[in-house]
Amino acid sequence: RRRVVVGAMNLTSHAGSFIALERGYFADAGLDAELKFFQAAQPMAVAIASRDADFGVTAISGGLLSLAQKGAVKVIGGALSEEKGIDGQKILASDAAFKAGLTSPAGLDGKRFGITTAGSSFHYMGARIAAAHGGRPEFVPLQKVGAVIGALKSGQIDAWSIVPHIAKPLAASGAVHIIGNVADYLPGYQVTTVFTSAANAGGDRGLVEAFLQAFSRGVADYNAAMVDRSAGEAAMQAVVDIIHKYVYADQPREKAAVSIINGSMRLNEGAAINLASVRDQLEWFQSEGLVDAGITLETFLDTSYVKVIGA
Amino acid sequence: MADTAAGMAAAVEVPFRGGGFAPRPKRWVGPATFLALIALAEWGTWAGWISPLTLPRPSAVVETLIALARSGLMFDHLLPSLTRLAVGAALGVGAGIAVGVLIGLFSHLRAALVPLVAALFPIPKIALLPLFVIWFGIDEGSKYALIAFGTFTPTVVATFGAVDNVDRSLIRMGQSFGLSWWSIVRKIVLPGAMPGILSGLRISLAIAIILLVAAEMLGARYGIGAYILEAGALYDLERLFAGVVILSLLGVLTSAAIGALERRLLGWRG
Amino acid sequence: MADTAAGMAAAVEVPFRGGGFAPRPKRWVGPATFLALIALAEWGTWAGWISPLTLPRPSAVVETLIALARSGLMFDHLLPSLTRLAVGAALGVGAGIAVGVLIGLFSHLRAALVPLVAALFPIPKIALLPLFVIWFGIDEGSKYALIAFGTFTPTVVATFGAVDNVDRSLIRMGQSFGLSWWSIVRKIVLPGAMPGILSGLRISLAIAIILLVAAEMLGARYGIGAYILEAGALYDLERLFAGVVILSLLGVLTSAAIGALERRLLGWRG
Amino acid sequence: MDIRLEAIGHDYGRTEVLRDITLDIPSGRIVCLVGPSGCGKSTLLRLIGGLERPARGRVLMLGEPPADCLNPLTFVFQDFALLPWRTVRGNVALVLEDHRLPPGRMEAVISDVLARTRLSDFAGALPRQLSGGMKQRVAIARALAVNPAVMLMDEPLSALDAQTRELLMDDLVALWTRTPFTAVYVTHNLAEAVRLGHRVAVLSRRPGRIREVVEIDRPLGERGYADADLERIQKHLWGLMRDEARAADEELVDG
Amino acid sequence: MDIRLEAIGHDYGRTEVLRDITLDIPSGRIVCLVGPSGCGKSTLLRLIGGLERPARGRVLMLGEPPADCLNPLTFVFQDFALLPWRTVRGNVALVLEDHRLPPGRMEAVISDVLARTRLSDFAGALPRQLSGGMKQRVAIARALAVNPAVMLMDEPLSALDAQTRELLMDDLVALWTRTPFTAVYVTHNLAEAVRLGHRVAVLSRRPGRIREVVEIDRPLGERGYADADLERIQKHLWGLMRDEARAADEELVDG
Ligand SMILES: Nc1ncnc2c1ncn2[C@@H]1O[C@H](COP(=O)(O)OP(=O)(O)OP(=O)(O)O)[C@@H](O)[C@H]1O
Ligand SMILES: Nc1ncnc2c1ncn2[C@@H]1O[C@H](COP(=O)(O)OP(=O)(O)OP(=O)(O)O)[C@@H](O)[C@H]1O
Ligand SMILES: [Mg+2]
Ligand SMILES: [Mg+2]
Repeated sequence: RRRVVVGAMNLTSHAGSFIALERGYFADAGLDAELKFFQAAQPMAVAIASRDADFGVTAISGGLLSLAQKGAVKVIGGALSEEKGIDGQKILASDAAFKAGLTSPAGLDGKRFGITTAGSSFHYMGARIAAAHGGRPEFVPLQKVGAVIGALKSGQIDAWSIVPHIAKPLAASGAVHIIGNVADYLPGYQVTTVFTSAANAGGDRGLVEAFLQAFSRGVADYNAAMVDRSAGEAAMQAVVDIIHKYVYADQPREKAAVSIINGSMRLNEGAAINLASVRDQLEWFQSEGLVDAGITLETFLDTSYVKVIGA
Repeated sequence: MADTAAGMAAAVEVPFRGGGFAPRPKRWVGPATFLALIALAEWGTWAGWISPLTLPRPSAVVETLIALARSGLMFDHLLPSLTRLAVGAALGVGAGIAVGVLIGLFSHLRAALVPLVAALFPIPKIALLPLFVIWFGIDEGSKYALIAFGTFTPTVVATFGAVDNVDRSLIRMGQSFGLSWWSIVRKIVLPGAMPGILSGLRISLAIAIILLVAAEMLGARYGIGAYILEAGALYDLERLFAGVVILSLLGVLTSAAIGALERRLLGWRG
Repeated sequence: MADTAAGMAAAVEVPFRGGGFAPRPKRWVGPATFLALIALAEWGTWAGWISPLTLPRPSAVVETLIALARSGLMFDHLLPSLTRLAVGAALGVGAGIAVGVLIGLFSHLRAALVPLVAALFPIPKIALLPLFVIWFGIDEGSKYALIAFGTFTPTVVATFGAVDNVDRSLIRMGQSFGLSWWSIVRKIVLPGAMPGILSGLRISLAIAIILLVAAEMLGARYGIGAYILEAGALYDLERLFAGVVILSLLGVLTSAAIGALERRLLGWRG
Repeated sequence: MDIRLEAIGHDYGRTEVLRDITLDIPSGRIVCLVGPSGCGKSTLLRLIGGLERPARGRVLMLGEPPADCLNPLTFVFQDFALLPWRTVRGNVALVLEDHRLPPGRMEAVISDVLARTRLSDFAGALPRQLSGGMKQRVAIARALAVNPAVMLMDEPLSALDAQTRELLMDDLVALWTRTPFTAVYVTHNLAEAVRLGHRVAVLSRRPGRIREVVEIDRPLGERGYADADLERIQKHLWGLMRDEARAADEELVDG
Repeated sequence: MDIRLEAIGHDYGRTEVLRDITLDIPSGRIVCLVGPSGCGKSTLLRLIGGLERPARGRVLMLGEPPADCLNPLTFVFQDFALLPWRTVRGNVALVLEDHRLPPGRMEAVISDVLARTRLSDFAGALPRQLSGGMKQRVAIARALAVNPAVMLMDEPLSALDAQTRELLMDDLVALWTRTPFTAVYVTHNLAEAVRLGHRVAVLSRRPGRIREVVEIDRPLGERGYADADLERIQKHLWGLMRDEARAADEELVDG
C-alpha cells in the first residue's frame, strides 16, 4: 500500500477526505492515507509544493497559482462549488454598516470588505460581487478568518463573504446581517479544488487516480447524506459523526451537528471541475496584477483526470 | 563645649547632603503591584466598567489555566513547545557561539560575516515563514529552523562582542608566557568571553520564546503558540491570556535559569 | 659583533611571539562576500540547481525593486510604514526613557515596575494583535500601539540600566558641591546615562522594524510589511525578497543614523 | 573656619569602621590623615564633608566661612570626578551654575582659577584629552572656584604616576603659599604627608582610631624634594604603620 | 644570560616612539628604565620580551638561559594580569600547564614559589579576594614559577598604594638577595629606581633616547627606607627629568 499525506482543514468542505479515510475508501484504493491539518489554505499549498503533503483541497488563490507557475503544484479536480438552489456562501454586513444602509451588495462600493490576504478567494468574491453593481470596495487584509470575524462583529469592517455554517450563527447573534448569496453573483463558482504536486500529477498517474477514486467515494457519500438527503436520517447522522471528529470537535455533538448540517454545500461529484469558473478566477487574478500574466489554464490545471463541466 | 575651645565662634554641625541615587530593594512592592493590578482588573470586569471584550476577568483566566492543567491539555501544549524551544535554541545558540567566536578570532571571517549578520538582523522572521516551509518542511523542521535562525544572529553579535571585550592584557600575558594559541583561546579567551556570552544567551532565549508563536503559526496543532493563535483567532480572551501567562512564566523561568547558570559559572566575579 | 662583547656566548635574536587577537579591518572582504553570495544565487537559479521555489533570482529581485520604485508604489508602501515606525517608536521610546529614568531614580517605582516589565518582556507581540485591534481599532491606532509596546520594554530596561551605571562618584561629587537634586539629575545622571540609552535605542529601533510586519498583518493595504505579507500569500518570492531587502536596508540606515547621533552626542567619549 | 571632630564613631552594617575620633582642623593649616588600607580614612572624610552621617559623635564647624564662600566643605577626589562630557571650563562652571552669580562674575571666577592652576590654555579641552595630572589640576581649580573654607582631599595624588605626583605637590605648595587654605588631606603616602601636612594624624587599623598626631613645624615652602629632617619624621611614621600595613594588605576582601 | 639592545628604534604609524637605544642588561642585575610619560618605556620592554618587533635594531640574548628555565623572558605587568576565574594556585599553574612537566613536578614548583612569596595560605583564594599588593605577589610568584632568565617588569608597583609599594619593595629585595635574578624594571618612581636598580637608564621625552645611565654600587640589601646617598642620586635623576615630565604631563592626548 502506498503512503499518502492528505492535507485538510477543520472545515466541512473537507468532508470528502474525512469520509474516505474513516470508511476505508483510501485503504480500498491501496492507499495508506494520513490526514495533515492546516490552519489556512496558503500553507497547505506550500506544503504540497515542499512535498510535505501529497494532496490537498483548497480554494484557488494567488498563492496556488504562483506555486503552479513555479512548476510545483497542479489542480486535478474540483471539490466545493456553488449551486443554485443549495444554500451556499453568504454575503455579510456588519450591524453598523447595515444600519447605515448597507442592506444589499449594491452598496458595497467604497465599503471596507474583509479578506484574509490579498489574492485569497474572499478577495475574488468581494471584487466580483461589488463589480456586478459597478462598485469597488476597499479590501482589508486580516490574515485569519477569526480576525475577520472579530473585525466584522465590532464594526471595524463593513462586509465579508463566508460559508453558510459560519455565516448563519453570526447572523443569528444579531451582530451581523446576511445581505445576499454568493451564488446569485457567481453561479457555478468553483470554490475549492483538489490539487497535488506537479510531480504526482505528471508522473504518478496511478497514485492520483487511486486518490481521486477514493476521494470521490467520500464525496458521493457526503452529497447523498448531507446535500441531497437521499440516504436517510441514519446515514446523515453517521456522516455527521464522522465529520464531528474533525470539525467542531471541541463542541458537544448536538451543538456541532446543527452547524455541520447548516454548512452542507455541494461537493463536485467525481471531483468534476467547473472550467468556466476557474477561467474567470484566473482572469480576475491576472487583471488585478496579483499573479503573472503569463499563466494559462494549462499551467496549473491538469484536466486529464476528471470530468470538465461548464466549459 | 565648642565655645570653650573656639571662643566666640559659633559651632554648627555639618549638614548632611549625601544619600539618595542608590536603589534600595523593597521586597513587598513588586508582588503588591501585581496583586493590585489584578484586583483592579477583577473588580472592573466584575462591576462592568471594563468590558469583557477589553480584558478577560483574571479569575476566569486562572480557571482556564486550572482547567487546562487538569485536562492534561496543558502538557500536550507545553511538551511540543518546550521541545521546539530546546532544539531550536540549542541549534541557533550553538551555531551562534561557534560563529561568534570564529568572528572574534579571525579578521577575515569577521570582515566577511559581520555585514552579513547585520543585514540579517532586521529581517522579520515571520516574513520568511513561507520560505522556511519550503526549505525545512511543514513539520518540526521549519519550527526548529525559525527559532534557530532567530536566536542565531543575536548570539553571534553578543559572542563576538564578548570576545572583543576580553581583556587584551590577559592575552598579552598568555603570549608572554609562551602559551600556545590554542591554550590562549581555551584558557583565556573563552572564559573571559563567558559573561558576555551568557548575557547574550539571556536575550536569545527571550527571543526564542517570542518566536515560538510565529513558529507555531504554520501547521502546529499543539503548542503554546498554536494555543494562543487559536484563541486569538476565536477572540477567546481568557485562553489568549492564559497562553500569554504561560509564555510569560516561561520567560521568567528561563531568565532565572540563566541567573543560576551565571552564579555557577561566573562565581569568580563575586 | 655580539661575539666580541660576550666572548664565547651565542647571540640569538629574541623571537617574536606577540601579535594576533586584534581584529584588523579588511575593507573589501565584506562587499566581496555579498557579491559572491549573490552571484552564486544568480548562477544557481539560472542554471537550475536552485529551484525557483527555493530562492528567487537576485536579478529578478532587483528588477522588482526598480519596477516598484518606477511605478511610485515604493513610495506608497514606504510612507505609511515610515509613519508607523516614527509614531510608534517615538511613543514607545519616549515613554520607555521616561519610565526608565524614573525607575532609575526612585526605589519604590523600581520595585513596582521592574517585575512588571520583566513579565511583559517575553510576551510575543503578535499574540496580542487581536487584543490591540480591540483596544485601538483596526486602523493606525493598533499599529502604533504594537510598535510602541514592542519598543517600550527594551527601552525601559536599557534606560534604567544606563541610569544605574552612571558613575556614582560623579553623583557624590555633585552632592559634595551642594548641587540641587534636579541639577544632579539634569547635568550628571542624564548625560551619564546617554550612552546606554542610545545603545538601547539601537535595539529598540531594530525591534520596531521587525514588528512592522506584525503590525501590518491586520488591516493594512499599504506598507512594507503589508507588501511582504501579500507577497508571501501569493508565494511571490521576488516581491517577498524585494520587501525584505527594503527592511534590511531600513535597519542598516537606522543603525547608521544612531551611529551618527552617537558621534554627535557622545563625542566626549573620543 | 575651623573643624572639630568630636568622638566620631561609625559602622557599616556590623563592621565598626571608626572609633572615637577626636581631632581639630585649624583654619589655614593642612591636616594629613594617614593609615593602613581600609582603616576608614575615606569614611572619615565623607563624614566631615556631610556626605554621610556619623553613627556616633559630631562634626562641628566653628566660626563663619569666608564671605564669598559658595561651598564651605569642598572635596577633591582621588579619581578626579570630572564630567567627561564637559570641557575644562564646563567642569568648573558646573559648581557655580546653581548659585545665580551676578552676570560676568562666573566668567571672572573661572578665568581666575584656571589661571591659578595654569590651565588657561586648556579651557576648551575635554577630560579625555588630558593626562591624569592635568585632570587633577582641573579638579583643584573646580574646588578653588567655590572658594572653600576647608578642602577635603582624598588621596588626590594617588592615581597619578610618581613624577606627576611630584609636580602636583609643588603646585599645591605654591597655591597654599600664595593664599593659605585649610585642608584635610588623606593619603597613603608618607612622603606626601610630610611634604604637605602641618599636622599628621596616624590612624590604626580598622576600626580606625587615632594613634598619634605628629606636628611638623617647618614652613611648607621650605620643605625640599629629599629633606633629611622630613625623612626622619617619615621613618618614624613608617615605623608606626609598617606592621599594620602588612596585616591590612594580607586581609582577604571577603569569604 | 645577558640581553643586549642594539640601536633599537620603533614607530607607531608616523610617530617615532624610540630612537637608537643601545643598552646592556647584564646577568644577575636589575636595570631600571625611568623617563617621562609616553616616552616609550613600555614599548621598549615589549620589544625586549618579543611581544613586538622592533622597526630598527635588534634585541639579542647572549648565552644560554638557566637549565630548567621554561620561559627565558618573563613579564610582570602593572595591572597584574591575573585570570580572575582562576585561584592563586590556578594562575600559577596556567603558565606551567603547556610544558608537560613530569608528574608531581608542577605541584612542587607551585608550592615552592607560593612559599617564597609567602602566599601558601592563599593558594585557594580568587583574585577578587586579594588586595592589590597580594595580587602583584601572585604575579611575581607566577613569573618565578617558570624560572626566568630575565624578568621584564613594567611599573609593577605603580598600581599599589604607597605603603603596599614599600612592603613589596622589601619583598623584591629579599627575593633578589636570596637568589639574584636579572631584571629590566620600568618605573616612574625615582625612589623605586634608586632602591632596586643596579643601573638606572634615564630616557628622554618621545622619541625616547637614552639620556644617561647611572650606576648605583651600593648592594641592594643595604639600601634603607630613606637613605641620604640614594636621596642624592634621586635628586640628580629628578633634576634630569623634571622639565620633561612637566612638558609630557601637559601634552593633550589627542586633537
Ligand atoms: N558604603 C560602604 N558600605 C559598606 N562598607 C563600606 C562602605 N564604604 C567603606 N566600607 C568599608 O569600610 C572600611 C573603611 O573604608 P574606607 O574606604 O573608609 O577606608 P580607607 O582608609 O579610605 O581605605 P583605603 O586606604 O583603601 O582608601 C573598609 O573595610 C570598607 O570595606
Ligand atoms: N599599540 C600602540 N599603537 C599606537 N601607539 C602606541 C601604541 N602603544 C603605545 N603607543 C604610543 O607610543 C608612545 C609610547 O608609549 P609607551 O606606553 O611605551 O610609553 P611609556 O613610556 O610606557 O608611558 P607611561 O609612562 O605612560 O607608561 C605613546 O605616545 C603611546 O601613545
Ligand atoms: Mg580611601
Ligand atoms: Mg608604560
